Amino acid sequence: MLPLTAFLIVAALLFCIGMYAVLARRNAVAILMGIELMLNAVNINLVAFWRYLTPGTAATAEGLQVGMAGQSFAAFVFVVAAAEVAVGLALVISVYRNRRTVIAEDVDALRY
Amino acid sequence: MAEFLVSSGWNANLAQIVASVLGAVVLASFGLVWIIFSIWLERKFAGRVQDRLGPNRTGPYGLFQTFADVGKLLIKEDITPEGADKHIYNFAPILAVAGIIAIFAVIPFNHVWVGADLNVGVLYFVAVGSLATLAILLAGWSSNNKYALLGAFRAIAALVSYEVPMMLSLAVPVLLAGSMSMQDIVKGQSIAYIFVVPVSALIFFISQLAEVGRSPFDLIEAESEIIAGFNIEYSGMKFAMFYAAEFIHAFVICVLTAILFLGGWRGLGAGEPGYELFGFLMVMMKSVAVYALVMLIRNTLPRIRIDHMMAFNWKFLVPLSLVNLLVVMFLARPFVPDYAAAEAAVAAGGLAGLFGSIFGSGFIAELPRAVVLLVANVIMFAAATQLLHRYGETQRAKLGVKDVQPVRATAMASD
Amino acid sequence: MQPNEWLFIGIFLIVALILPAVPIFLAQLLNPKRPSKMKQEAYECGVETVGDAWVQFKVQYYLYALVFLIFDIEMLFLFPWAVAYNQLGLFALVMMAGFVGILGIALIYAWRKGALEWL
Amino acid sequence: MQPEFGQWAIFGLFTVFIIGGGIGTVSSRNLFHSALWLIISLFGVAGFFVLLAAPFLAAIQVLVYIGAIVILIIFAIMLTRRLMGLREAVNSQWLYGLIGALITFGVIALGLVLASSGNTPLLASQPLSDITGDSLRDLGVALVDLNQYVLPFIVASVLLEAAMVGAIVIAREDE
Repeated sequence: MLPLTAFLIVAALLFCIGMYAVLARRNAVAILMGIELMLNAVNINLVAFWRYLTPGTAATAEGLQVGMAGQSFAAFVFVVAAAEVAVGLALVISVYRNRRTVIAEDVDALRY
Repeated sequence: MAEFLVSSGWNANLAQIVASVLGAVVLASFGLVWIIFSIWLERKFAGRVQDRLGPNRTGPYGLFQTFADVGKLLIKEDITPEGADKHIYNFAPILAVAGIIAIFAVIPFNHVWVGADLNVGVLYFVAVGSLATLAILLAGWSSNNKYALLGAFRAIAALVSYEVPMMLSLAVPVLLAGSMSMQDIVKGQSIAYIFVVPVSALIFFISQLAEVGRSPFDLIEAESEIIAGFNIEYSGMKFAMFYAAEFIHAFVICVLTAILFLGGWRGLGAGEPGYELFGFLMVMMKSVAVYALVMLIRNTLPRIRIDHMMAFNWKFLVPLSLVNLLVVMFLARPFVPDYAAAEAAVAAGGLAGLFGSIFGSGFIAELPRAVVLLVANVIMFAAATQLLHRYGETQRAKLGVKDVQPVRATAMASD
Repeated sequence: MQPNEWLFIGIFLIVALILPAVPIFLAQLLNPKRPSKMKQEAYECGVETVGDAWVQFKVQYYLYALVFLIFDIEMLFLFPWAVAYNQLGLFALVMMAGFVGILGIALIYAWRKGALEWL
Repeated sequence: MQPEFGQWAIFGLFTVFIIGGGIGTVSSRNLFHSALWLIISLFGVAGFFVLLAAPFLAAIQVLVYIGAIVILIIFAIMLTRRLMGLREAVNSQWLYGLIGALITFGVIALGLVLASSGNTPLLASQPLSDITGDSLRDLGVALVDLNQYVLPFIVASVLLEAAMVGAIVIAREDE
């Protein structure tokens, strides 16, 4: 079986790539894509920890039951990612319509 | 297969891989070879519907027409438009076909012939189907053509919309069988689900028809409106690949309908151990029957407008499938079939024993649930059609059309 | 997990990608290649192309994809729930009905706001 | 052929997908290409989920991310396209960003390596438990179980509704 560390290192690398995109890209859509990468890295971690560190199986009436914390958390991360990207892109479209720009640092006024 | 290789001295893992590769090639080729036949079938059928003969020159009954077409396509010049994104442009038709063929991997042809009986089989084919959607997007974007891009966008908007009622109605057989594995869904159908939840089956069929882009939803290739759509810049074999993808997809939806709602390989004793081939024939017969329906619809119904198509989806199919899901959800729970009890009842004899010996104990176990759900479905169906009828009348009144009687078969006959 | 089944899926995906590439490759070998400037222009029914292919799209496309995304996420909860259906009690049923109901309300809102109209 | 080797090979393949796709995403000037690289990266993550015995999440990953989120992103790219010529893709602080990201990775990687080496490693190299039951069914039960995740589940549905309503209000044209 593969060691847990291998998965975690790949996830860390993916997280940092996403972080670079968030810090360095100018286009707001590209920044959102970076955030998606970061959320995916989180998901890898959650599922990897679930697979390796789930504390055993509990015998219940229906048979063996595996703790579902990791997978459930990953599911909620999916929800958050979807909500974030839906609203984020709507904001980008709205800003584009009003200001004719999608460059994140051009949108620096608190009001317009 | 793998056992045979191991017994002849191969490494177990290597044997496993070789067996998988061979199985994959056979299964995938089956899909591709089937197109050749289905294109011929489709043309013959269209010919009959339109009072023509269809292809009849090459070979007996024109059977070799498709081979001639393939030969022609092979020597067609393949034009890549200027400014196209070459790699993506070349990759899109491959992905279009691959995304559809990949569905074959989870289709159970009988109780042993299945590529991979995944425990997420149902989701797998929806997910893989979304790769085909992606192929349309790639083709439209990489062609560097306004019409291609426009066509791709409206195609995707339509495909994506119809995926919603498709998945909502798909949840119903999953819920009844208590599993997402295709094999388990077939095994749960002692009574085919079309007799249990006909509304779900109908929604699934309609939305799958839209996914394929078959008439009356063939706006993806609306020649008269947007000069073909996303594949406008494609020519030669690459264009043929999009076409092939459509044909396989049209057949795949029939197979899926047959498996999820018509009982798959079950029926008439098929699928019992020892009758594997009969089970396979059963799936194919059911699929071809559905395919005949698809062809009939294609050749008789006119294309509907895109705004009507979207409105039909979002304002009728999606609410209906939500209501359908809620109804099934609450009605099915008290009647979860108890197979063990039914078997005991059949063994005990009496009336249950009599019916059980005719239809099998699974039938007895599923009967109460089937009756309840069928009644609910009939009521829902009646209400939905009544709603549509009312809507049609108000729309006609709005347009000022007064005395339009629906065209009836009897009126046609009396002319 | 059934590792062998997923191995098969992986192999099958690769085969599914290779198979359609074969006829395209064959056609590449056999077909004539006489490119010309006229031939490679974007096809717009014979009219000269104006501007590049990037036309401005309506926001309507985005709204459809948005509603689809929300319903797609619903499947994430609906399918495991459907698999476990036979073991669930009334409470779980009511919870899922509430979930579906809330999304139904969202759909009605989108309908009222005209997000579902094709303009 | 050893099974160990096979696993590492598959792991390596998906790692190449994830990391290559990620680098492509952040480095492409053309946003459409960025989105396509993102698809490759997300596909690799789906492969990881299969390796980690969570095939349901893998299917959902393909369905939701590739089938919906990326399509949403591409639609947004098309909608906001007119003024994005081939200007610089990165801002003036990209170097700081790069250094920051590299340092973060260095720290995490160092921590992971330290945690997994030594006599009593914190991070196990073997799974504690084999997945024997149907983890999918357990997930379905867990999500609507009063003692487990029913509250987040309902909150998630409210969040989704809020996101949908908000996005429609923000993105609609005639305001």
